[in-house]
Amino acid sequence: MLSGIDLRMKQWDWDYFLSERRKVVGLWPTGKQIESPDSIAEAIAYHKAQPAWKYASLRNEKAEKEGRIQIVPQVGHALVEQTVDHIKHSEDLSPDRWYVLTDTYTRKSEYAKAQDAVDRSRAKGFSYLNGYPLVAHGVPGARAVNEATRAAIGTDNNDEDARLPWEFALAGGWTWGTIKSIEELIQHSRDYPVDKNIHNQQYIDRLAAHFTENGVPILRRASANLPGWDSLGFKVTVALLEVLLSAAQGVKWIDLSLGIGMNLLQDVAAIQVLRKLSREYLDQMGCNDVKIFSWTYFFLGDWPLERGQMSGQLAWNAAVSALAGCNGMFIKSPDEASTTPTAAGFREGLHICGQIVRLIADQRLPDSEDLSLERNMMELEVRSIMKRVLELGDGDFAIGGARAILSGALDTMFSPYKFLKSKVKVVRDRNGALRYLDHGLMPLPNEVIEYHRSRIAERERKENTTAGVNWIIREATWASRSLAEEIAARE
Amino acid sequence: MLSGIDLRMKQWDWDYFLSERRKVVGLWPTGKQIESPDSIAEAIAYHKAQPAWKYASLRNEKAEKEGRIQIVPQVGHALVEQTVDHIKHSEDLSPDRWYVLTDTYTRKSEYAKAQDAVDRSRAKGFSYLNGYPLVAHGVPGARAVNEATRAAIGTDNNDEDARLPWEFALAGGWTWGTIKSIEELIQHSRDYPVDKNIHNQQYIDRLAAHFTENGVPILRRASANLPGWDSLGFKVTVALLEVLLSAAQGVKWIDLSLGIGMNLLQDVAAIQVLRKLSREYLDQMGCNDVKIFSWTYFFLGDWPLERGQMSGQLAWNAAVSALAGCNGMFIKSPDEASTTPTAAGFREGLHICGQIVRLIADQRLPDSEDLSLERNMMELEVRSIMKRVLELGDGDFAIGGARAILSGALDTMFSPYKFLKSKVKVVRDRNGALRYLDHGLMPLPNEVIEYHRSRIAERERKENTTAGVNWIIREATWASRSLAEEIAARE
Amino acid sequence: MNSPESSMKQSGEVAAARPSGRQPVIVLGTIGHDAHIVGSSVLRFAFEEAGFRVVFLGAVVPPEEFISAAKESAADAILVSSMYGMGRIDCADFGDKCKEAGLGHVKLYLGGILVTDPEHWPETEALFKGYGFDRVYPPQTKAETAISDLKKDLGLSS
Amino acid sequence: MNSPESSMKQSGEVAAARPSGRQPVIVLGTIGHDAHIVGSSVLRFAFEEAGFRVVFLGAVVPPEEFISAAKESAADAILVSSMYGMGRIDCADFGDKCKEAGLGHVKLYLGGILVTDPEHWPETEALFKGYGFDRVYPPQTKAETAISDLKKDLGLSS
Ligand code: B12
Ligand code: B12
Repeated sequence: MLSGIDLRMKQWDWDYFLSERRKVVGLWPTGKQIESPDSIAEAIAYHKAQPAWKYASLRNEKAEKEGRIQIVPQVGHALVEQTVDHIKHSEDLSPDRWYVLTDTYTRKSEYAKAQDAVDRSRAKGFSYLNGYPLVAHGVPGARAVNEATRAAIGTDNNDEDARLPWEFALAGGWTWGTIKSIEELIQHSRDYPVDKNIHNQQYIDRLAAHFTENGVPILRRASANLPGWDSLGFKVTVALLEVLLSAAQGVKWIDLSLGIGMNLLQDVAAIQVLRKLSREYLDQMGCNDVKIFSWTYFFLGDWPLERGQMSGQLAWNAAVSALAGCNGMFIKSPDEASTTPTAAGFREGLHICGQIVRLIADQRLPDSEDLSLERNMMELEVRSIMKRVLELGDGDFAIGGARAILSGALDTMFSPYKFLKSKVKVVRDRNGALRYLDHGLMPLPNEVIEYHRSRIAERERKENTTAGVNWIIREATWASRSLAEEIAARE
Repeated sequence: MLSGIDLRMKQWDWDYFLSERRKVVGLWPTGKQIESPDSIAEAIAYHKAQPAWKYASLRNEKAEKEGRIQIVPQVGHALVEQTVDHIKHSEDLSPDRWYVLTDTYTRKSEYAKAQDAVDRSRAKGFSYLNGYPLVAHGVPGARAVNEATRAAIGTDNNDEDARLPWEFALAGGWTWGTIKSIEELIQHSRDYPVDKNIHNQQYIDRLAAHFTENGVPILRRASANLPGWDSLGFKVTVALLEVLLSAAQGVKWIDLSLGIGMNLLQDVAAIQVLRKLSREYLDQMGCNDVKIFSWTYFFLGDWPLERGQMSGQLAWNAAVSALAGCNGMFIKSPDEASTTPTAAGFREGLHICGQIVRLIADQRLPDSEDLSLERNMMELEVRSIMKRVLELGDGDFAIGGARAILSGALDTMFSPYKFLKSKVKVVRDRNGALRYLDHGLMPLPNEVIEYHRSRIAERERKENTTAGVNWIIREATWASRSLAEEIAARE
Repeated sequence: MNSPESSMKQSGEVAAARPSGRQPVIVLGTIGHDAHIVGSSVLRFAFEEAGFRVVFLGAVVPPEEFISAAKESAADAILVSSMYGMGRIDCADFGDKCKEAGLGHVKLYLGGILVTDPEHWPETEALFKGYGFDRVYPPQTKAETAISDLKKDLGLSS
Repeated sequence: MNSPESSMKQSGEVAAARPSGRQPVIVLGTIGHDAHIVGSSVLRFAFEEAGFRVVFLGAVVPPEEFISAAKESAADAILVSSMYGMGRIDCADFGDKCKEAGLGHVKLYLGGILVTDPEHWPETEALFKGYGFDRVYPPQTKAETAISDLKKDLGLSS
């Protein structure tokens, strides 16, 4: 659905931003803390007083120079104290950043409900929320979380309208956060207008760019946090579009992060293609000064309940990330399949992944024919979709992106979004790489379609079955099934 | 040291074997159970009544056909019941084999002390021994262990004289076990004669071959269970020699197992080189009918105490094994750094490694220039040492192998064996691959020496230090150091 | 397995009515703001295969929509999925709402990842049973379990 | 770090005597049938660097050899490593043997992986202290810890 607002991929006027901002800070009473026109300058001053290691952007640059791989755990509970305790529990393991997830009410702009859940959490002594209510706790809360650690704090609040939470994040000294201009609705929404969502993200980009212009290098993370069953080429395209949209607002530091699919070669290919094409498209836009970094986000699919299996899966995600030579990884914890992650859980996650990083160190997956074939196919795929997006947008990626989502040029299997075609079907091949069984209306070159088909056919021959929805359903629990039960069923 | 016995790489006369056997069964009272000349035929009959899945050899063949990677945990406590309980605890996870470690007294032929410790263990209710006393519990014990599981049971008893324990293993229906004709003294001995040790292993090979000739396909595992800090080329050479010595006695089923060094490329190269050269040398010997399988043995170096780090390291070892496409892996447990593995520990190890195998499935490290360079260098190294061994043995690998150990043609860093030169120094390069800093008296081609040097030089440049004993000492605890302490020291 | 050609998120075609008796009907979806649609999709296919008619509401479904869909379809059961941890709030009065809407006879099943903090399962189960659910399932319950329970509860098997 | 050119398993060269006072001497090795030599090798280099004279016996060392080496070298301390789990048996009368040999004044340290079954550390420590060791260390104790303890025990630092 489109709301029909005027959407273009060009930098907002600062005055337009400020006029929008006046509406945003009025969305909830804590907005008063930042409603004065001076509040932005005050926030910039707070940032400037922070040491270099509080900046995710500068950490990226330093780690890249040192060839060190960064590790980022996640956190987010209803109360500031709970969130701070969780962070402190792993401070000695020195994660590079903390990734603060906000709760669902804050994500859905239901700030009153979030406040109510905070009150109940305080009364009951546990967390009623699945994340940190950034708006409810306002600037003091955000600063308290920020000052609890040497790590760079960032936010993942990115549902339909994440403008107010982002105001608090930046006012609180947080130096980075996620972009979800294209993917957001596909992930979390039922019927929000897609142009409005992109517009909301432009607001955040513009704000981040303003900080950056004023000497505070804010980093935006193009996430492609899409489900682990999605095609990698699709994810790369989504991330690439998000990179361009942010850069157009003046954002200068961007993480290219990619949700792992768990086939080593395909994941490495995707990371390489995303980096190559991001650089190319950015340069073409004249954004040679935008700095990009490669990151992974651990598999967003089914995780096993059994702790040993879980450890194995965490380690494999870390190994793929390290062998890909990325700058960092957003990890998960052994609690992934059962609860909102605990402090102890993330400590264990940091140990598992930290050991993998230590052991792999400078080892990289060497280039090979197989890898280059995978990369070439994905590059063809992404270029072809990007071309269609541009056509759909009459030369503009913003409105083109919006229309691509609605027309099926960008499409995927599992989504709550009513206006997505959801005609695509993706299955795993015999190596676990993700392949289009049905590419729906996505404009893929024939060569790519054939390539995917041939890989599916290999598995069909090996297993002597026919690919279909039954594969998809089975693969939905492929990684999480209990090994013991699987063995019992086999025997 | 040499005892001067007549040692040749040719198959023993069965009569000679039987004359030796009369001495062996007299080494300890339980030997009475098998002293009758009919006992071998009776054991063969017991074996023949077993289903195919009790044979490690046939499991290998089946798994290779199915492209399935086997997983083998370890076990061994003072009492039969303890050992059986441990095995049963993971029966639902269906390991392919169990690897039964015997205790040190049994390994050292101190059967009286082993019996005493069994009595004390029974009295106190825990295990006084670091393994299963195969001789003390005799045939009934071995059969009870064997019948407790669907897995194929095998033994790792291989110290200086493992002849009597092996008699019980085979009489008990165990279908496989380790060869350590070359490496044994380097690993565990202070001053045993090297020719006698090889002679003892020939006894075992001859016995296994006899079973095989009579329709019971016993599998021998060429282990190269050498420390994780050793050169991979050295390990490959040791394993290759052991393969040839066993084949010469008539053994037909052999695992080529290799202790992982934890650099993916180097480990994969080593596995490939070992397989290629084993086939080549076996065929040259006319042993085209000897079947070989590739296996890994998890890193025999320092393991971390911290459980998360431990899980990560287990997973990485499993990942290397799976990416190498080997037929199976001998795993470790999260207890590795702290105690004799517990039943719960190995259950967790099976889960961690089983999940890795599931996720990696058919994924393999593709061939590449880097991999082929590593492989070529290693092949040059192994061929060159093998040539020297043959020269030293005047055309015979048995006596040549013995002399190679004494003359420094086969040499390594850390060994209790007094007569080993121990002039070699091995360090890790910047990728964690193992490189000769000093190759001592080993006959390496110049090209290989230069290759190793250049890789060391890369790390020297990167770290701005000079390679030396200080590197070796630091690397002795490289993998096991606490991440938290390491970070504290860095900051 | 029947493999509907429809998209993965809309309701599938009605499976052929079973020879004897009325085909049992379930309403299925993920409640509240919860966007997790994969688990419910798995359930949907499994229930269809087991002979149920499934009214699949997808994800991000307000409680009211479950109720109206159940009324319209004369459903035998409502299966609610809650994955994102806010079930404690989303489901608090679901049973009452159903009763008010005259759906007291409809079986109410709930599954997913119901709470945010690690909790002893019997406590979680009791909490949600208190909210009016007939059966409450821990994380990663298999579709088969719910199918066999529902057949029992509807008197379709013993 | 001094890097002896000797092989990794034989005893290193005597480090230059410290300017003031007699250079402290330790005897070091892995006891019984225990073949694990890496840990003791690490200790050896660290103690040499810290200014000790180290009589390094390697691995697979009978208790008697520790004692005779300590006598010969007039050692200040004997450091025993036991990794393979048989320490309970190998070390049972080590303290007594040392006393009998007139080495009652020599500090006895023990470290490694002392028991086969998981055990509460204080129990393990008490067990081996009962066997006559002055200090008993849990798995993966760092050389620095033992060096600083020994300096204290020998009155070389406070
Ligand atoms: C994939 C995923 C996502 C995807 C969803 C994509 C999509 N289109 O569905 C995306 C990225 C969008 C996402 C977003 C979020 N997620 Co999420 N997500 C997951 C993940 C990794 C897998 C879920 C999944 O699909 N599993 C595969 C399916 C087949 O299994 P299943 O859902 O468990 O369903 C099976 C059974 O449980 C059962 N079942 C399910 N429901 C019911 C109901 C009944 C009646 C019965 C009988 C059975 C039953 O049937 C299925 C078949 O066996 C889980 C963690 C995990 N479990 O591994 C987290 C997880 C569910 N997510 C979580 C959270 C917090 C979020 C976010 C708030 C934050 C974020 N991470 O961005 C947002 C929330 C969005 C929103 N508004 O809901 C948390 C919830 C924590 C909690 N309960 O306290 C989890 C547990 C991760 C974690 N530990 O932090 N997520
Ligand atoms: C490498 C290794 C081997 C190699 C040894 C090679 C060699 N030349 O030394 C080989 C393959 C030969 C081997 C053989 C065996 N091993 Co082994 N081995 C290991 C392993 C994996 C690493 C040990 C090591 O070298 N670590 C690195 C060094 C630097 O660390 P460290 O030894 O812990 O020493 C440090 C500290 O502990 C401390 N320290 C040590 N001693 C002392 C003493 C004092 C006074 C002080 C202050 C400090 C101190 O100083 C060091 C520096 O910090 C361990 C498991 C682990 N820990 O990860 C198993 C382990 C020690 N082995 C074990 C066993 C059972 C065996 C075998 C019986 C069976 C087998 N696996 O084949 C044989 C026994 C042989 C024999 N007769 O002793 C068990 C012992 C179980 C127990 N205690 O109950 C272990 C724990 C593995 C396990 N969990 O099963 N092993």
